[in-house]
Amino acid sequence: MTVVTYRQAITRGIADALAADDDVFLFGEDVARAGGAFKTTDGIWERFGDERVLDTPISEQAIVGTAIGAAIRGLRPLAEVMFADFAAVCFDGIVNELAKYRYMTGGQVTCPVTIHMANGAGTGFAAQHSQPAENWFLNTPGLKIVVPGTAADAYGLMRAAVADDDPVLYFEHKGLFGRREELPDDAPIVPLGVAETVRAGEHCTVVATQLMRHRAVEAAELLEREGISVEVIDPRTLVPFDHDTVRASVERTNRLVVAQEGSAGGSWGGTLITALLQEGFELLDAPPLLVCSEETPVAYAAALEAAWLPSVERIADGIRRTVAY
Amino acid sequence: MTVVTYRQAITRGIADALAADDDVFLFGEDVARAGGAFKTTDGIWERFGDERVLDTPISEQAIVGTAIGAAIRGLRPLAEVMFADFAAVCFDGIVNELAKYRYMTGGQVTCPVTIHMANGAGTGFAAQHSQPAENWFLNTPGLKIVVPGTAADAYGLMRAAVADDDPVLYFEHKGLFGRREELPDDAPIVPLGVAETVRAGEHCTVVATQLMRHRAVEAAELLEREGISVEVIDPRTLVPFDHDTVRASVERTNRLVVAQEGSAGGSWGGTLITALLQEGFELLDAPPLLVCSEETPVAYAAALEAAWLPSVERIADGIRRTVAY
Amino acid sequence: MTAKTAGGQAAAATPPDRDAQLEMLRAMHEIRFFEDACHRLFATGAVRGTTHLCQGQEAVAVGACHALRREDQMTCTYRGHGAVLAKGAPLDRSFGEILGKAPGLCGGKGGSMHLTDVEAGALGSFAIVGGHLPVSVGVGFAARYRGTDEVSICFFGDGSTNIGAFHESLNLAAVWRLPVLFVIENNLYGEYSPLSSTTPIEVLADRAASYGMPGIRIDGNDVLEVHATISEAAARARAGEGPTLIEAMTYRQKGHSRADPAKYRPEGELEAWLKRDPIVLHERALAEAGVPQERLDEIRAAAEQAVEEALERAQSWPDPDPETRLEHVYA
Amino acid sequence: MTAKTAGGQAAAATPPDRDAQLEMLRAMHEIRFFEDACHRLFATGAVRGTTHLCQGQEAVAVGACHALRREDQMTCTYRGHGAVLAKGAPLDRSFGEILGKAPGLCGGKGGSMHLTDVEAGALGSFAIVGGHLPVSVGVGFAARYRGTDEVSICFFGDGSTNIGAFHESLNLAAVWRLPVLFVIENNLYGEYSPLSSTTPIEVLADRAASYGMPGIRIDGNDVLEVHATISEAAARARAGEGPTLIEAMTYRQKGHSRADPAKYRPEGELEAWLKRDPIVLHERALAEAGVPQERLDEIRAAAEQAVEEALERAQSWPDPDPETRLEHVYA
Ligand SMILES: Cc1ncc(C[n+]2csc(CCOP(=O)(O)OP(=O)(O)O)c2C)c(N)n1
Ligand SMILES: Cc1ncc(C[n+]2csc(CCOP(=O)(O)OP(=O)(O)O)c2C)c(N)n1
Ligand SMILES: [Mg+2]
Ligand SMILES: [Mg+2]
Repeated sequence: MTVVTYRQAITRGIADALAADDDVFLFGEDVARAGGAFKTTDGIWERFGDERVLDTPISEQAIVGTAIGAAIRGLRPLAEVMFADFAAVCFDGIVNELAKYRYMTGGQVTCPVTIHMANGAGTGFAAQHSQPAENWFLNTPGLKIVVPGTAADAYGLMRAAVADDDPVLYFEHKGLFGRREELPDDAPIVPLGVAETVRAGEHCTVVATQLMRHRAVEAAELLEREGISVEVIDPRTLVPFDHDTVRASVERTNRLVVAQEGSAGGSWGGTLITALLQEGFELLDAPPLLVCSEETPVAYAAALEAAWLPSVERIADGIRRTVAY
Repeated sequence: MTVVTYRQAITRGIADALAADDDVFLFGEDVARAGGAFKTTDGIWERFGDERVLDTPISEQAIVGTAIGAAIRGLRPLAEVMFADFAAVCFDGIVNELAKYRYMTGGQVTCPVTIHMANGAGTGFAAQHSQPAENWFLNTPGLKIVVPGTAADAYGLMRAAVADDDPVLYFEHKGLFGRREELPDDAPIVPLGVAETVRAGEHCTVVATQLMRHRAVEAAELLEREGISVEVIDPRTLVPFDHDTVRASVERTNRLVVAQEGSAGGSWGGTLITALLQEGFELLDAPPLLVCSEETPVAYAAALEAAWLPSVERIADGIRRTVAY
Repeated sequence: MTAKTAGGQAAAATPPDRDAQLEMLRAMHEIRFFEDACHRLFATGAVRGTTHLCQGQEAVAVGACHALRREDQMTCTYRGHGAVLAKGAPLDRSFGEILGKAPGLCGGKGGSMHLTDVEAGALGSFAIVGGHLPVSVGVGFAARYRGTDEVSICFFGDGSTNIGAFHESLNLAAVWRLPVLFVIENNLYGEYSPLSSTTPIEVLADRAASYGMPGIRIDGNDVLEVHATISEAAARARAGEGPTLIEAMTYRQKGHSRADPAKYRPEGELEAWLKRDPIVLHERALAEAGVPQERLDEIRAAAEQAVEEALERAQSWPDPDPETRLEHVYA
Repeated sequence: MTAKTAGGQAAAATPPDRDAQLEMLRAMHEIRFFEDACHRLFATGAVRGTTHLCQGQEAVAVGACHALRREDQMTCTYRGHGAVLAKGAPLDRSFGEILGKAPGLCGGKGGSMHLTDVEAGALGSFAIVGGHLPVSVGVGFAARYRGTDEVSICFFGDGSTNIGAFHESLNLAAVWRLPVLFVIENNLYGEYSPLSSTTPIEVLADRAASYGMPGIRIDGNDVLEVHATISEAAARARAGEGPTLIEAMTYRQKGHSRADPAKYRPEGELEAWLKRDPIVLHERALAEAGVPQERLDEIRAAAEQAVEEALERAQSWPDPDPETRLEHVYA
């Protein structure tokens, strides 16, 4: 058991994935010699060498396509797209080629590609470097999407992503890189599609990922002092989504709040609420609430950016209103 | 009053937009001499000439960027991206530049860009040419999104889109090109953000766009014979969304079904349901239902593709269950 | 017509022997008959969706694929029937896919634009212009990573050289010196637009200079010239000398897609190219080299029959079970 | 060091007079002091987010923008402070934006990577590599469409020449013969990677050949050479002769961004380039041309003072009202 940062957990996940399977290789812009723009691949090149760890030109379309081509020929590419916002530049490769290749060929190929990218706001990077880009991909069947919020999940989901036979988009949150946590030396693989119940509670179920997961826990602690008992669930994987865990929780609490970074339109929070309602309408004693960002891009100035991200107080307030309903 | 096809209504909208304002120009792949891959720009080049109607190379990134650059310098670019699926190739230009440019500059620029593109399944074009691509853009504030389902809306929304000072993504549905309809010679501009109540009813509100709008109407007619009275609303614009009309309807019917082409994840249907619930939970006497496509890409073979698109029967069935709830 | 614009000076490959040359004739005939049959199927509305045919361009796919090994890997476009067949996909299952039948190559999920036969090394047909170029780079990467001497070949059109993915793919393949052959089938048009209206230069092979790789323009209607060029480029690729850009000049004799009557052609253009029909040219060369006319006729007739029988077989096959629509989204 | 790889034979422009040369010196000093101040602000954590500085590259922005007119239009990258200032943005509001203040150029919404001053013709700084190249094409298009003789200039880095948007933009600008100047600031690195590790050719100006446009490599640390080259290219553009690709060789004296200590530099490289510091070179040239040292010192001191005062002013400004976050999403 050692204390590591979220960033180091990612690095360890990548290293262990490379060590576990010779078919895994890592590539992207400045991932090799420089150890990654966020230092998430620090030391990997030194350990695994030029053949398995490669710097690329600034060519995200080529990166994604190369991953696909290598994958269908038996390799397990682990590609880095530095900021998740840059997934826009290679969006075609991800949604039109990677996601559909297996289906269009009637199952002739598998695409065990992992693309990891840094996500999210709160660090002053402004509109083009701060988006919760996971929401761009929700309407594209064929992709799996993971959103680790802790060091253990960052590690365990990286291992699961690389070992998975389907394309996995792995979003790491920039605001969590420095978070420290204990991580056992033999940290487990975290299976895709299994939520974690972070905190048990009776009055309300709160579902949140990444930065919002931690704020939800803080909100829950705050509310505990007010006598409100909150269950916090981190789905960890958005596709496939662990509906069973959320549903089982709502069966007990009869209330659902989703705390989400990013605006409401086309989001995973809205998707979850809609899905839950299809079968679980009667479970709810109050309207399911989506606490999320306003419908604006992310601004640069600290105060503006801070207001965009749901705060602990806003989450707590949403829970209060839901419980009081 | 003449009878025109949906396709011809688009063409007329484009022609009138060009005639109304010299700052409007039309460009894209094969839009000029060839009159467009779908013939939606037939005769436009002959009428407005080389300077205002331009063929481009196969370079969607350049197309979108050129539209942005021309827009901030005072023009009103009307760009064609042939199949909406190709928006993936220029996704960065749309979501990172076009949508955010005004915001990032603190309002120094406006981007009156319209991008029109052919959308949707049902015509045997397979996975890479059939997507309901409007759902890719819902989580990107700064864009407006229109989805005409009739000739009158195709015309009127084209005019509104081009005249609007914000970026508008205009999706025309491939399955409707041949639909014939009366269109007055002085057909009105259809303002953005105003839904149409296609059909009044008492027992259930059905919201649907494009192909599904027509299927919803068929389902409503079918159910009328069973004594179920269905109100059908076509929002016509997804962003901004006319929540008032939907809400007012649900206030009377107390039931909501969304019939949607495309899978549930990150979709406009899920977004609508979630939004309605935030304030209108008590209005509902039954769970809001999302009738939509399964979580797969679009297959080629007729039977497989047909099963992907919600049928009249599936929509009717959803309404029946909702009303019977 | 060969003009080597850079590099391209590897040792001359041994030319294909007589049998191999006859085999190429057969292959071109099969593609021609296959495409003619598709034309009928779509023109009569027997099949929905769209199709993009390659009559007139057969020598590129056949010359190239016959210069390669079965274990070499190929990607191509929506106009890929010829390439997929040349690489070895069966006629009947190819028809079957276009007809949307269960035993079709992709079980009916792909259709005309996505013919794929991984067993034959036909890794996929892509319908997004430029979409497969980076994929072909990855295929080349995998070959080197795994220490095989497979070559990755990638067919695409002249118009596709203007899209961003073209640039990124050639650049990356060149930096990493990967065994990838980029083959432009320059048929003078991208859809309805002549190249000159979309592209500021004439010789697309010259774009190789931006990547420091050899760029060669050849007569794409001369199957032996294609064969020789690809053989050389493949040898260089296998030797670790990196990618090559090959521009094969050719002509599509039909419209861009099912709906296109190709009215934009200047007068006489089609006729001139029909005189340079790759099958006609190859037959003439074989006749001049002493192959008796009956032998040539036999090959043609056999090809026609094979195609007809394959089509009949495919038409008799069942549609896919609707339940299969839920398969193959995930592994 | 000028090497014209194609075209580029327009008439020689009149060189800037003494006053204009001194004005360029002042402008370079201001940028240098501005960037040094930014370095301090970020290094001490006084500002969040990140920043990309251009010390050592001032001659490109200044030589280019001073060869243009105020009504010419410019787009640039996240490393764009120099370009935006050279185009005429005020020092204080530029600082204000980086500090996230309400009177900042973008009201605090953009920050260091998005400095924009439309009034000055600084149309935008873009943080997605390649994102603004197609925008610059549209700006050139609008100039022609509206019948002005404005020129669109676009600055970007060496590494950016490997991204798809570069290819599409140059191609389209060339087909349409638009008045666009594409200026590569070749500072030898894209982030931490030397150009040779990502790019298979050495002279990036050679890529112009793919678009049939002139490509010119120049000494980007010689402000007068930059000025002369841009003047010529702009004259061609205004005359309807189309775009030009200019590769200005230069060097960034700091790391890639706030966090980068630039350890990847080979020994002696920085020192060699510091000797070719564009300000030092220009001062020397002016001194040799007879400008007294005191005059040069005065200019430097005045620039330093202007920057300091601007920073102080900007620091005194209020933060934006949080309510403004909801403005400017739509028109
Ligand atoms: C990204 C993208 N843009 C546009 C299209 C529509 N489209 C299909 S084929 C084609 C022309 C391609 O021309 P070329 O590369 O010369 O190939 P050819 O069809 O002549 O074989 C176009 C524009 C597409 N499929 N993908
Ligand atoms: C599409 C995209 N990919 C990657 C990045 C991350 N990135 C920011 S700057 C940079 C290097 C750019 O190098 P160059 O073009 O030479 O410009 P320089 O920074 O040297 O001025 C990279 C890779 C980005 N901003 N956008
Ligand atoms: Mg072509
Ligand atoms: Mg650089």
